[in-house]
Amino acid sequence: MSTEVRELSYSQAIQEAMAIALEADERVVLMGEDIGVYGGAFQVTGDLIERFGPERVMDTPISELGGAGVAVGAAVTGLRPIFEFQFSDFATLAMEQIVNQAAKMRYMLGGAVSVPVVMRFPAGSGTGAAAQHSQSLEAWLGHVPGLKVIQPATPHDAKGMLLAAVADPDPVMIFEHKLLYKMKGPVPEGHYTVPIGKAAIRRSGTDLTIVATSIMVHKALEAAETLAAEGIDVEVVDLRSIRPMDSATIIASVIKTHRLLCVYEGVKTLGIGAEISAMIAESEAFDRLDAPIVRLGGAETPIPYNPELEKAAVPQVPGIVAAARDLVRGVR
Amino acid sequence: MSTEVRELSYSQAIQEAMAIALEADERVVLMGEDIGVYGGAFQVTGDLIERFGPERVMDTPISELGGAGVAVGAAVTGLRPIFEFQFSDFATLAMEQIVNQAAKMRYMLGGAVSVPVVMRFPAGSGTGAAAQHSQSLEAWLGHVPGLKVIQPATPHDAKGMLLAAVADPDPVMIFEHKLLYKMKGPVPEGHYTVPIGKAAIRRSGTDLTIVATSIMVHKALEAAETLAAEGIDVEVVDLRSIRPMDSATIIASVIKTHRLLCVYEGVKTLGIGAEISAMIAESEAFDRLDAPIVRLGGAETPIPYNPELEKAAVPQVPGIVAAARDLVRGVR
Amino acid sequence: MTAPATAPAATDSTNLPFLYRHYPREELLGALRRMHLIRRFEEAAEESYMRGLIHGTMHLSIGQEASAVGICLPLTREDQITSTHRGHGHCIAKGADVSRMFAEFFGKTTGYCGGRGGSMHIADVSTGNLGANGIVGGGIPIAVGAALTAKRLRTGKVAVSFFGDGANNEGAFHEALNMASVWKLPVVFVCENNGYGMSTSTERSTAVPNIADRAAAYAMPGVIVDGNDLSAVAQASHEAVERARRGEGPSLIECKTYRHRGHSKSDRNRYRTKDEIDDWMANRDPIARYEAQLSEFGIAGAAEIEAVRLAVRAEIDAGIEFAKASPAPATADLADYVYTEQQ
Amino acid sequence: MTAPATAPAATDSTNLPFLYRHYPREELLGALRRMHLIRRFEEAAEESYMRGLIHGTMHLSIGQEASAVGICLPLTREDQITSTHRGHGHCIAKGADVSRMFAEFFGKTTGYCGGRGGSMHIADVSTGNLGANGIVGGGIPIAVGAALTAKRLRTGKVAVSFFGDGANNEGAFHEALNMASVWKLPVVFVCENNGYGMSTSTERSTAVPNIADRAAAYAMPGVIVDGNDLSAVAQASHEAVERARRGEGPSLIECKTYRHRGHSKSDRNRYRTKDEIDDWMANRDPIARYEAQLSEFGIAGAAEIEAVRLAVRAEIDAGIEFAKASPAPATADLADYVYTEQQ
Ligand SMILES: Cc1ncc(C[n+]2csc(CCOP(=O)(O)OP(=O)(O)O)c2C)c(N)n1
Ligand SMILES: Cc1ncc(C[n+]2csc(CCOP(=O)(O)OP(=O)(O)O)c2C)c(N)n1
Ligand SMILES: [Mg+2]
Ligand SMILES: [Mg+2]
Repeated sequence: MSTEVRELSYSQAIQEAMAIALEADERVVLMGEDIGVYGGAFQVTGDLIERFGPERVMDTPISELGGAGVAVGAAVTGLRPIFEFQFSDFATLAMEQIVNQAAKMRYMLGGAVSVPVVMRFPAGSGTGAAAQHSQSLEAWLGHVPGLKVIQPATPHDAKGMLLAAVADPDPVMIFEHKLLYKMKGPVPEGHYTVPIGKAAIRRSGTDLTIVATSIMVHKALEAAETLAAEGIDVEVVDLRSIRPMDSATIIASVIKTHRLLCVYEGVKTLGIGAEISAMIAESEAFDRLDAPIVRLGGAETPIPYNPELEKAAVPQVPGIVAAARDLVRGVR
Repeated sequence: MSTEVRELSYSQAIQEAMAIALEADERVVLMGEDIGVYGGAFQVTGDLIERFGPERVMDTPISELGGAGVAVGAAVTGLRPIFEFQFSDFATLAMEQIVNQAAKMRYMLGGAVSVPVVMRFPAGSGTGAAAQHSQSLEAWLGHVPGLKVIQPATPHDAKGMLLAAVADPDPVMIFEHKLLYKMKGPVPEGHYTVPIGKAAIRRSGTDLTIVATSIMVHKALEAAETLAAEGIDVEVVDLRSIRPMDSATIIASVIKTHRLLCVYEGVKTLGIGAEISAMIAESEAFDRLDAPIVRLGGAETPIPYNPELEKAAVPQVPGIVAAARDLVRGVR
Repeated sequence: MTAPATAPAATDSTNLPFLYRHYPREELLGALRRMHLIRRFEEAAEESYMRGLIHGTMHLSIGQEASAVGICLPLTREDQITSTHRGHGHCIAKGADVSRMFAEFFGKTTGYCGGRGGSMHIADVSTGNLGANGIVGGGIPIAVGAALTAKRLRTGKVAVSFFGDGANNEGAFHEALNMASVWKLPVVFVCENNGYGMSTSTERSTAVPNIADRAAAYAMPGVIVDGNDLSAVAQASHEAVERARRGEGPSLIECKTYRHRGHSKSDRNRYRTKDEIDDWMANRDPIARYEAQLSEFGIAGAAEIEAVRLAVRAEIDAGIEFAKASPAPATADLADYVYTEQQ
Repeated sequence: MTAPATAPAATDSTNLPFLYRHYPREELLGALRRMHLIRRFEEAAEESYMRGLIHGTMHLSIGQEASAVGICLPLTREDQITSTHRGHGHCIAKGADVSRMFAEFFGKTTGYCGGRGGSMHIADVSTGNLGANGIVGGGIPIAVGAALTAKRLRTGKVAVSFFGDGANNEGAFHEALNMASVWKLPVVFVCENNGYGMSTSTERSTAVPNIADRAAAYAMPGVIVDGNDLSAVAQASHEAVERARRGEGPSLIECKTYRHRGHSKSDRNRYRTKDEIDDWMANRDPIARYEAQLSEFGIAGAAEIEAVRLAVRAEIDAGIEFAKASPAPATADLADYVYTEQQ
């Protein structure tokens, strides 16, 4: 199909998904700080306000807790808000509404309501914005039953998963790595969905499984090319969905390769890789492991401002190559 | 020593620690909602206001974010505040100050300040207070570099670790399980500290290591008695400190027993047990494992109100016994 | 309180307080019934708690019934409220069935929340109650969201958010009231000021003497009413609800009231005097005051009031029986309702 | 702007604005120097950014210098401030050394934060600046905490919290101002109202026309000043700081001002007109206004002002050289400063 080859950036893909949702359903509204005429801090909403007006593309005051709460209340009563945090770090102000209200309301009320809210969290480091604008807090929300938590890694998935999120009756949290916004990739036109809860095998291989999230998928694929040249055949799994997690795909891959490396940007301790590792260590894949499970995660530090330190604080391609090589060659 | 046999409840032990700290250092102040004449929602501050007055034992308005921020600002400028969240669930309102400010301020300022604040979080289920008053969110804070995060399981440790926390120049977060408050145990008189960052072996054994946190330590010890009667010899490790985590003690135990079961009340996915499991799976203990690493954590649900459901939502002794038995007997 | 033997005719209705001018007799008696139902419901819940039929904790609104009932009087069933930890009264005032409330407190499947929520999450979405809330101030932004839906989808609904004096110091209060005002949303903020947030008096917690003094900071009307005077509350609510329905934006109503009981089941009552409590109970009880007015204005005499009391008592007893007889959820169903079943 | 050839003698000093009555000539020139230093620092930082010497983003306060300098005039070195993402001016006004600020922006070990913080966390604790803040409103409760320390330890210090108009809609603002008032703490809240929170005008974000209108909700004085008039700002600050030092509690000062540049390096300036910007730049520039006053009141003529400018330029150039020559941190030191070294 000719439409398959069209390329969009990750942010354009999200914008297109939002436009489709706004067009299709008058209940959909966008909310967030400076998403109107400014177009969003990362220009993801762009000019949508011109097409849909300020009643559908709502600038909120700088009130993350209240704004998230308004989105939750609106979702419970009939709207389908897509709420943008300007940076995921500011969600620290709104955890109450996300975790105590959105995630639990259906349960606490015995099924009497659903909370179809979508929240978008621009996340991650690499922009030189230092410790309070660079965090990767997806593990927190992944720990919370009642939420669905996703991390699309490609423009294709960003669009399809956002459209799946809008259609989902439950609260869906989308972590978008800021460095992906400009990345281009093929994006089909029109409406389509990519299911929440399914991982994707981005490269198949036999020697080692790398499960990576978000931007780390691309770094892992780059590392896999280097490793291929050394004769190491890596399978790269794009996790895509943290809650629910597609254990079956990961287990099957590890049963095939006998080795697992988890690569993620969030702080290593208690990050996504901890869960993947633990899930495998209690699964039927455990007996098939030929090597320890290794995690490459963010450093145990806040994200520093200095660009060299900043790079050193999260996994990079050479580190992935080295860790994979050691794992396959049996170096401890 | 005769003082060693004196028994106090967990909450009395904390209160005694606070009294010692208030007595010893005029910079120490207590802050929190209803910690004055009310004595705290769980009567932990009790009558301290009568001894130290309302300037040292400060009732705050119901303003968790602002209150935590005031404590952080006070700590940076010379006080040593001990801030009580009435329930740990309300910390969702204050994550901004805890995570963006307290945890990162020293780093962001290149070491120019320290933030000697102590925060106390009454946590956990079992009181029939339902989903918004029963969470175990310690994994969130354990994921945050710059914080120290502890979970004392006994009155002795509650006092000694709180005194260590007050002396610590960095922010220390203390998770106290509400069901422990009434539990009694030996508590030495006077000032002593229990170091932050050290696990404790509560029972030594050869067949299986159970690493448990907080109230689960006691359930694990109870399970160990049952298992002993069946000829299964369990080693019980009380984690005590989440960040920093005492990997060495856990690794040594697993190298000895070849099997690991993690028991914790927080939601299983991305909870404390995920980190313990993953840490072992990438350690030198990996090759010594004779069985998969099993986690018993909280259910993937909010905490329900109904008491039977509430019990079913977190690990209980029979479940621990069964999981341990299966692990040792090799049942999958 | 004794009513005159024969109720005097309300000759000049223009001199009567708002309530009596505005509502027909059966609605006035309905309001009386709901006030008694709240009172008796909470007394019965307290007894059940003492007898071990209910676990956890609960926050009783005994003494605050006029506020819940008066505010809800001008609301339709479609209008929506968000409530608080002290939310039994709001739930009943909005029209919930006490049987299903008891069932919830008893942790049964027939409860409004299937036994998952309990007292602190009591709700009846079918009568517009989006739920009590365990988080002080947590419901305020949610009500603003409900008002946003009403405005965007032009449903004509009004949202009402109940909260306490303590809640007014939460950031959520500030952020929500500001947004509601900037967006001119159809929402009414109702502060039930019972003088204390748990043990902390408003004087020790709040920089201004009245919560309504803060309305000006959000450019909305702020009115203070005697929260134990049903008519005064109903009038303030009527005006605020009409304003909201006309599209003129939010209002803040402060109902000055008092809780007779402790904050929750664990209160040693150290922060207020017995005299203060006794005074409110003896001289400002909202039900006694309303009954006196009903008599005075010739709407209901002692016999009719007694009939309401008896009917309420029967309704409560039947509710408890229903709750007792209902099944508890199976532990196998623990994970129900975490997510919406998808097709 | 041209100064009169001979500066007229300030004959009747009682008719002069506050600033000129209150501060000796060298302090007035010091204030001029600091305003120029801020302006030139930010221009140079902008140039360095364009030339790739600085990465990340930055928020320039060009046009707001009178607010930073005027507020800090009555403060001692020991008094403490918390600042914002737009914090370079506050840092310089409080006494920081521009060399170490540039070094920080260049990510060097000699920077105030050892290269870990950058523009958004610029701080100089030694001169009482507890730091810029990447979180809008994040510094407000921290300043209240500093004031609590001052009160409890009786240090006599005053805390000042700078924040923007956008920040006033954060819950942190509400909670912090309320606590400061209830506890009568020595803190001054300074809202630098430049008309916009990023792209959102105060009119679209804030229910009241002036931020100071909210002071009443916290029972504290709220004053509005022309934030581009150094004397007016200094006077308001003087009064609030003295009040705080006397133990009478907090105040809120709203400085009406304007930023000449975009919000940050990524601003397309779609939300305000070129006319509006030009008007503020041409007619209300705080430095030009101050220089005109200095001339008018005979404090400094064109030559003296030019000397200040030149000295500032040299200081900036030297600062950049220092920063360039300084070493970058080693990646091996990534984890320094996460925790305090323990004995
Ligand atoms: C965010 C939050 N903080 C604290 C509490 C604990 N708490 C429950 S009710 C209450 C007092 C609330 O006071 P008020 O708003 O005046 O309501 P009232 O209880 O008087 O009806 C407190 C502190 C809570 N549930 N949520
Ligand atoms: C909690 C939080 N929300 C949003 C942002 C993003 N942000 C940075 S500055 C800014 C505008 C702040 O406006 P104002 O307080 O008026 O300060 P100004 O930029 O005008 O100086 C926004 C929205 C942030 N840094 N922190
Ligand atoms: Mg109250
Ligand atoms: Mg501004």
